Amino acid sequence: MLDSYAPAAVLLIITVVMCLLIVSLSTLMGPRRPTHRKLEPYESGMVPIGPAVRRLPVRFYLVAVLFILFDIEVVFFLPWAVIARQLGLFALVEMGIFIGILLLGFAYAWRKGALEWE
Amino acid sequence: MIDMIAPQGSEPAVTPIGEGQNWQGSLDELKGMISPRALTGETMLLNMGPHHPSTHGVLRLLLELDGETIVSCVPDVGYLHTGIEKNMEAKTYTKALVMTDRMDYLNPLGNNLVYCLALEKLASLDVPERAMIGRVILAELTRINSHLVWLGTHCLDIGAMSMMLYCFREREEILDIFELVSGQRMMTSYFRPGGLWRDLPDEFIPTVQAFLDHFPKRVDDYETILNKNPLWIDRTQGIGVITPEDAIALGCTGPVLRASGIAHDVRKSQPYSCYESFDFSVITGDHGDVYDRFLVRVKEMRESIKIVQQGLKMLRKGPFISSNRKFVPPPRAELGQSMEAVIHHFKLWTEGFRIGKGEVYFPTESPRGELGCHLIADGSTNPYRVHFRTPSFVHISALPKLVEGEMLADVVAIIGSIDIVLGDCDR
Amino acid sequence: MGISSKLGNLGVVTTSLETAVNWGRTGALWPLLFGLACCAIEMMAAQCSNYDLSRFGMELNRASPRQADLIIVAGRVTRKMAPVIRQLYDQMPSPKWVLAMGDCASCSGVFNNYAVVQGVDEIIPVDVYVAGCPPRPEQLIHGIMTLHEKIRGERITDWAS
Amino acid sequence: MQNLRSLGDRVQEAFPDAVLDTIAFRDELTLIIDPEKIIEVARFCRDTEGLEFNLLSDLSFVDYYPEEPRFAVCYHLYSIFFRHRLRLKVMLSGEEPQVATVTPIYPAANWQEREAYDMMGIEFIGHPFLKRILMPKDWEGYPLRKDYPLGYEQVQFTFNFDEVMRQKPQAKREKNT
Repeated sequence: MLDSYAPAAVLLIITVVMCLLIVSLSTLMGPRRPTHRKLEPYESGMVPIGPAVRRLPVRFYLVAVLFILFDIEVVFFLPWAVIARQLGLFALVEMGIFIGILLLGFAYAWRKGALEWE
Repeated sequence: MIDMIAPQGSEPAVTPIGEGQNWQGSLDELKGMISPRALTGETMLLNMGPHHPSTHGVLRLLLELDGETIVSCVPDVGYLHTGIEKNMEAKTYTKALVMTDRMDYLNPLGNNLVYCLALEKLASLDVPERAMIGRVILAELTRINSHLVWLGTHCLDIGAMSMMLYCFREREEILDIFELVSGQRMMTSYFRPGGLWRDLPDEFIPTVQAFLDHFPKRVDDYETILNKNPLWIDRTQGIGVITPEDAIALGCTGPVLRASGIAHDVRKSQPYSCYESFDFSVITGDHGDVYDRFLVRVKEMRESIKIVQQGLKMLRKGPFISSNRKFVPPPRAELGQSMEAVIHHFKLWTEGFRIGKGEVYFPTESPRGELGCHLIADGSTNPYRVHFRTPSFVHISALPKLVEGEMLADVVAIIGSIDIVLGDCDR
Repeated sequence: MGISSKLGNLGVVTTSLETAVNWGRTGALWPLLFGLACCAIEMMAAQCSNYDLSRFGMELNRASPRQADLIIVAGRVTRKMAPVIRQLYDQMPSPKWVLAMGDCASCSGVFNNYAVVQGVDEIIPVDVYVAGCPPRPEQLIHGIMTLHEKIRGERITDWAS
Repeated sequence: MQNLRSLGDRVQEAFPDAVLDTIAFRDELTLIIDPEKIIEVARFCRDTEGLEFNLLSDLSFVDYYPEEPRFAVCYHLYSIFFRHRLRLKVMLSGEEPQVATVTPIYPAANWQEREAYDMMGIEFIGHPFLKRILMPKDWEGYPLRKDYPLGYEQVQFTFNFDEVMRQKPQAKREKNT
């Protein structure tokens, strides 16, 4: 049974080897010429103002969390969508409930104004 | 020699704002312009600097950001200041014309036009009919050319990538017309004091007519793509609003002022170079936001097509340059026959012509706004002082009022909508 | 450090490696999105549909110097802009080339005054100069072709010292 | 030209001592104004009924080097409603050219006055942010003055390569830093 996974395994190995090869060769072989100006953060050609690490407003965190939430939701669709036809009506209803709950969450966030920037 | 100005690894010779470790200390010179919250680090100071994909050239905005909204904005220009006005003082009148091409490089014929008109007004030099109409046709074609580059880059900044390719495809046809007429695509220097450098070739009318036949359909395509496009409307409507009073107080002119509802167009209010014999309407918007400025400029392209169409009909055979030998070199053929022609030819090409004492300010309508030339002559062969009133310089000075309170992503749309060219701004 | 110091000169191996690496580099030279003045408009025209720089793998104008290999200085370089260009050049990763587009970048062309640096080679080392004010898109493409030939001729000791 | 002259006379009556001279040349009217009174005249031109010069279209500055009132600042005013144009000219002395700023009346003048300061060293008293705008921050001298050299550089050939290299501004700056 396992041999049906052989091509996937070969592909996995090749990609891992290729990536390691590329990254390691360039770090080992490549010449290092660090200069103060090259290591400076790029700010449209000017000398950067202020420290690179700054206090960010909390709204960015809110947007990020909402994105992760609905992104994971989409991840659950993928395996279901692959075999949705064989699973028949039962799986469809179940996934419908799953989406409904998350839509409720989305409506709540919208009503609460989490999506507005101010 | 290469590392003369800043050898590898050392600081740049000229220290820009914000240099050194205690960056709070180095900002004391911006005292009045940024809010004190920036010094305590509460709001973030960001350089939307000279090298930025969407500043349409080398404009630097020092933005003070509270999250995504902009608290204050300090534009810093001068990164393309090439001292054109000082250089023109060192050249004769005809040679100085070449410098005007490089000022507003999206509207080279417009710059030539304003310099030549100021000079002709100062020296009260007559311009024949054919030259005036030829100038109007080519000035309107430059307006379409400049609006196409504006539309292409404005849409590219907001995300409509394909518009750039459409607009530059049409622009190539206009550049072919300029090349047909003057031999150069952009820096034509085709208008000379007294008229045109050479006569309009015979193929001029059919080529421009061919362009005029299929261009209106292209403008319809642009309008169908953008006018009712919900994405475009969300990104441009209600953003960067400027009231008519603020627009006048800040000196905005051209499409920026007309989009706020004031019908001020120098071609209509103070007609020059026989614009009064053309009939076209002045387009105005009513909200003064980015969307209205877009509509005003696209409709202006249609008006320019109408003007060029009428110009083609009015074009007659005739002299293309004034016959006043004091200012205009005689044609080559005449040199064989008359002695005076040789004298004029020799004097004009070696020393150039002289204009008596006088001071003139001549406004014209460039695609960006009112482009004026303040020319002062003191009787010598070089212009004593040339000062250009350029619309981009004034519109960037009005930028802080447009941008404060908007989101960071909208700054890109607003810069695109006021259609600035940094060569025009810094001269 | 570097290949040649480790492997030494293996004759056919290093030369074929050179041609392979050089060929790879000319395949997709990503220019830095860096337009100063009038030549930038001609550079845009060269990248759009009529003259299409994308045929040479150059359609992606990278805005940040970290991901660019080639900096096309398109326009006049002023005294105020000189340190910025030096900073951008220093912040580009090592295999980098400079193409001075137009008379203003090559020798400041028409502007010989206080405000303009007389040629960008006073600030950064230039590989190819393209004449013209502004150069036609075909001239720019010809300049890029000469840059490709220059890259193909580079030896391994030039960049992997 | 006639109604322009009548405008000039109206300003003359309102400020008899401020308007020093009127020049009509090529259907343009220039009023030479006394530097101390420029704010009142500008406010008068903008707010009175028949004039309404609401757009300051251009503020240009001139250096008449050998003559004594060396600097001149010209305010080109334009009335959008009445469609006429006027130039107010202020002559300033050579040693310390100073004039009051018109930014409170015409905010458009803010940057153009900064450019006048940057290019010719004309001080504008009361300007909110009078700093250099076009030249680098640490530039010495005012480029558009008549006695400022053009900065013309000879063409470098092989025979004069070194001495032209020595005169380059960067070389001078490297020497004294």
